[in-house]
Amino acid sequence: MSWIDLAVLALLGTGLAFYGAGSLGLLRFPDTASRLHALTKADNLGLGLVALAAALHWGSLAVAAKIALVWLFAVIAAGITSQLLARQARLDGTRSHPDGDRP
Amino acid sequence: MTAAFDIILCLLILGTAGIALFVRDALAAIAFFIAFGNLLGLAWLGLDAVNVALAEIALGAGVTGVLLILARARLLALGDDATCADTSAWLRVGALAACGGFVLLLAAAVLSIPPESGLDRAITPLMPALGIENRVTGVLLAFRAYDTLLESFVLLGALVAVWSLAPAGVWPGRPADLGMADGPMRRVAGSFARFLLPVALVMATYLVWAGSDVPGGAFQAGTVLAGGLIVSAIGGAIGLPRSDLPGLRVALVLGPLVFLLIGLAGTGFGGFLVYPEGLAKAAMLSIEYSLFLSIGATLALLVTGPNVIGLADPAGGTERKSDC
Amino acid sequence: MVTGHVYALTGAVLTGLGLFAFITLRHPLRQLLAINVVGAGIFLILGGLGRGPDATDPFPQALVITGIVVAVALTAFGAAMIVRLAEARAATKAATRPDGGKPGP
Amino acid sequence: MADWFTLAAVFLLLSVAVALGRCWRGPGPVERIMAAQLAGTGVIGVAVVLGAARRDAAMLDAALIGTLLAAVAVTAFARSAAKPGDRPEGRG
Amino acid sequence: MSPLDLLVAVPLGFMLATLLAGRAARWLILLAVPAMAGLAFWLVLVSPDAAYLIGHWDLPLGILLRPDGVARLMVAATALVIGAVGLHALVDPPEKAGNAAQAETFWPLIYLLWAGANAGFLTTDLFNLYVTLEMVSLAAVALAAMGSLEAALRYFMIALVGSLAYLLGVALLVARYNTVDVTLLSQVAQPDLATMLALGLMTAGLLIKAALFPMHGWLPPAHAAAPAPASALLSAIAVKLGFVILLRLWFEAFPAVTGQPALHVLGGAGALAVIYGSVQAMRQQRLKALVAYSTVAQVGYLFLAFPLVAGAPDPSGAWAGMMMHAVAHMLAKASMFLAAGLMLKAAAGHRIGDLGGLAQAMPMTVTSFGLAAVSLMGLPPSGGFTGKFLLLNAAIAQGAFLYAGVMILGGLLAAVYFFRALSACFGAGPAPREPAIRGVCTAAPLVLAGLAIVIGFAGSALDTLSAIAAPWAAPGVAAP
Repeated sequence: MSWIDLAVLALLGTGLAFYGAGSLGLLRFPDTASRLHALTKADNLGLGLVALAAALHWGSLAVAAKIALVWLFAVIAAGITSQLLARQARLDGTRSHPDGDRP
Repeated sequence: MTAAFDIILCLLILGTAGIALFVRDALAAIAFFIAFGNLLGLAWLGLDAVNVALAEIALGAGVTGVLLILARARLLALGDDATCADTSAWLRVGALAACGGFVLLLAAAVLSIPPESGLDRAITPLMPALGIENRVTGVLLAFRAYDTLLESFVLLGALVAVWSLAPAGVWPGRPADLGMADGPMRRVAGSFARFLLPVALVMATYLVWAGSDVPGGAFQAGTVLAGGLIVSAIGGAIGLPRSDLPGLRVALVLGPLVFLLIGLAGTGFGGFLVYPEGLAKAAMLSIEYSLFLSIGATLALLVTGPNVIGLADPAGGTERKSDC
Repeated sequence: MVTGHVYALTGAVLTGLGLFAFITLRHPLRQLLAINVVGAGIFLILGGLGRGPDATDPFPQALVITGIVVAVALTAFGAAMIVRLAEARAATKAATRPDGGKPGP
Repeated sequence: MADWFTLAAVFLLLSVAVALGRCWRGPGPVERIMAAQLAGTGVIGVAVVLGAARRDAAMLDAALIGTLLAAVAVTAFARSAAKPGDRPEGRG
Repeated sequence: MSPLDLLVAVPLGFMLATLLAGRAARWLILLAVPAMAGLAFWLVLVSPDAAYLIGHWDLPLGILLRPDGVARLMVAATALVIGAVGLHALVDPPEKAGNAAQAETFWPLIYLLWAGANAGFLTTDLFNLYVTLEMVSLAAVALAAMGSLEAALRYFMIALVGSLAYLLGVALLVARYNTVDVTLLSQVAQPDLATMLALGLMTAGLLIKAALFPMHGWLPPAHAAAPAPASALLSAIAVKLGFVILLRLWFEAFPAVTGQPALHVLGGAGALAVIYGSVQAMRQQRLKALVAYSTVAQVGYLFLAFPLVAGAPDPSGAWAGMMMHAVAHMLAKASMFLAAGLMLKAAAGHRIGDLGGLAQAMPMTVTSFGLAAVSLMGLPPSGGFTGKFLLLNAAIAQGAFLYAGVMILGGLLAAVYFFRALSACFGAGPAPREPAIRGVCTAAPLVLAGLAIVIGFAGSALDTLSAIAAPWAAPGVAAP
């Protein structure tokens, strides 16, 4: 097992840990805002580390660029969606009845 | 290890499908349906069928999901929350028995057939003549181009069928506005759209180009384009066109028309849908590039639905022109 | 058990699950969802049984792609019909109300 | 090495399952959408890892398309979650 | 150049042209009718070895198009029906008053239906048939939705289930035999579990599409509520595609798998359909519902013929009778729906009792209705008579007196319910509204009904035509 392989394993493990933490956070945290927090962590860091591991393992620049693109897209999409969802959560919060009612 | 992956994935697929079907809240059902579609995409990756995985993730999960979300929102605005009324216990017991028996029979039939890639042997020797590497594209655009031709007309026909549902007095109007109702959210979605639309266009072009040799193709690419267009409509970056706009009609018709004309031109080389020697790849690429534009436009309009007088905002929904 | 059979059996169960949901669910949007699940199950059977030792047969793959496109087209039309029907019903209900139906400005 | 990546894929699938648990429990639409989004990211992770395990770069295209359309779906969700009472405040 | 692909490509081209032409789209039918009539005529005359593989890709990969007797008859009848309905709709707009969307989309939809039906009749590829089935269903549901959205949604859901059952069968066959071509399957089919399940699923799905009792529930509301030209197309064509695919499956691909008991299940369901549809038709108060239930009964005859064809020592008579009946029903039922639409426009209401006085006000239209009824009842001389006569002959020759009795009973019941409608037209009633109807509108049903009668005289020609490359004649002759 070479140094690169070890690095790949380390990155993979850390990435998976972030994923797991994000999922557990989403499951366990008490309120919407902190759950959103958990979500963005997992999105950006977990996927980033896993993607880095995959790129290292592949060892090809073209593929690494593509993997970087996947990560970039995911980060941008996560940023947008968390903005939208935060706004939505605030709108919901200002109403007296959070869900399921209609004017 | 691979077997563990396969089995866990299949269990997850079954679980998400069950929840998507039987959860009470319609929004949760759709969310689970999308997750189900994405997991199915993984199943296709697990089967090394990347072409199908792309189609499933893009069309089965993506476009169908957005479609259902918007349909549910419209129903909700009308006071229909799409939860299911309980049916009688007898019906459920009877259906359970019938479906259970059916599954057992089907499973027995499935197990009696050994999995094999039998037609691969027939396809591989024919590929060099086409000048492309992707065998699925070969099947779609050469060996069974006729199916694909008819299929592109099914897609167009579905849009015509959706148009035919427009109530009296709104033709040729616009579909209901997709724009975000809330101002700040609209701005966020708008800036996202201005980023996504060009990206989607580049990516779709890449998918068509790559589709000759590696997984990709017109349908997957068209879906990516449709995704970009839908986000743009939600963010207000583009307005929805009038249904009788000549440019729109040309965009919708272009792909099927080019496909049909190339097919008919084949008559000069020996028969319908015969590609001239050496030009097979060029013919297929022309079909795919025109098809992907039409598919993108068609899918985007299919998602937006028929022209409508919104009950919530009479008249405004159909005629308001969205601005940038 | 071969990989192909695992996925094909999953497809068979999905088909039955979707069928059961189609029979027992009454809302048309839910039925549309059930039909999509049945379709996905059928595609999975096609793909699973086309799985060779090291590759999946491109022929069923192409059939599945065609099938997915047709399914999306029909789902879109079905969803449009469901929404239009609900709107038409709401409009008739509103028209029978004394105030003429249209919500105020 | 490929086995490690497959193992990672299995782990990611399990974390997707956990996220879906939140999606099931709700309670509000925002939670459900968030959980669906996380499940989507998990699926993308699986696609990347699976691509690495099988050395198939085309699987990355699946991941790319997945991110793109997941974003479209979440945008549509956010639009539809807005109640009919919310009128536009300042347009254009 | 071959009529086999042009018969599909030309209507598709017209569909695109209507989408580009906007409001002028309706006039394109004036070009389409002669073009398609010419192509259909060409197909009828083309030599049987004109069958060819699209793109020259060999089976099992490619798709075989084949001009057998069934395809020739059905394509020609389709051209007649859609041509007449199209010209009718050109003069008498099919849409609900003031609905411009329906007025515009009607045209691309009928071209889609036309292309789908032709493609389905000509191909021998079961997956290709799935795509054509969906083309036809899509157009049919959209046309039905122009009348009643509710009935159309029901039709749509049940048709989707039918399609999926068919597709599941195709999936099992692909996996089992690595081919979906009927001509190849006929050589390799084994009566094992997968094949039987596939055949059962496909048959069930297609019976839904063909509306055979007890899977007919969706048909009467959808067909009765649709605008008259749409009803004509639905009853004449959409239902027949399922029937044709079943012919391909039961008599060509899987004769080794289907046994006598299974054939009698189909035949029995057909017999029940004849009786149930007739009784229901007698009980209807609305004219179009009566005509729609008559379709349920007439579809029954098509399946009642299955055991008769399979059981006959020389199937040519029963086969010709079945095909003759199918063609006569297409022409007569299209004519009847068009005539009924005209009559209801002039009548005071939609009930049969409201038809009084119409015989004086619109004699030609009532004549068309009467002629179509003659063929549907099976009175001589008419296509319906020849078809039923041949089937009756086969039934008696085989000693299948139950089927023979059902056929005779069905004819009598049809006479009862059609005479009820006709006698209402001759009865006194409130003065009908001004029948502001132009010549083409009256002519279209009259021509179709006249043809339904006339083909009764062309019995032997149609007999020869229906026998071309028939599965029982010389197996494997169609493969190039």
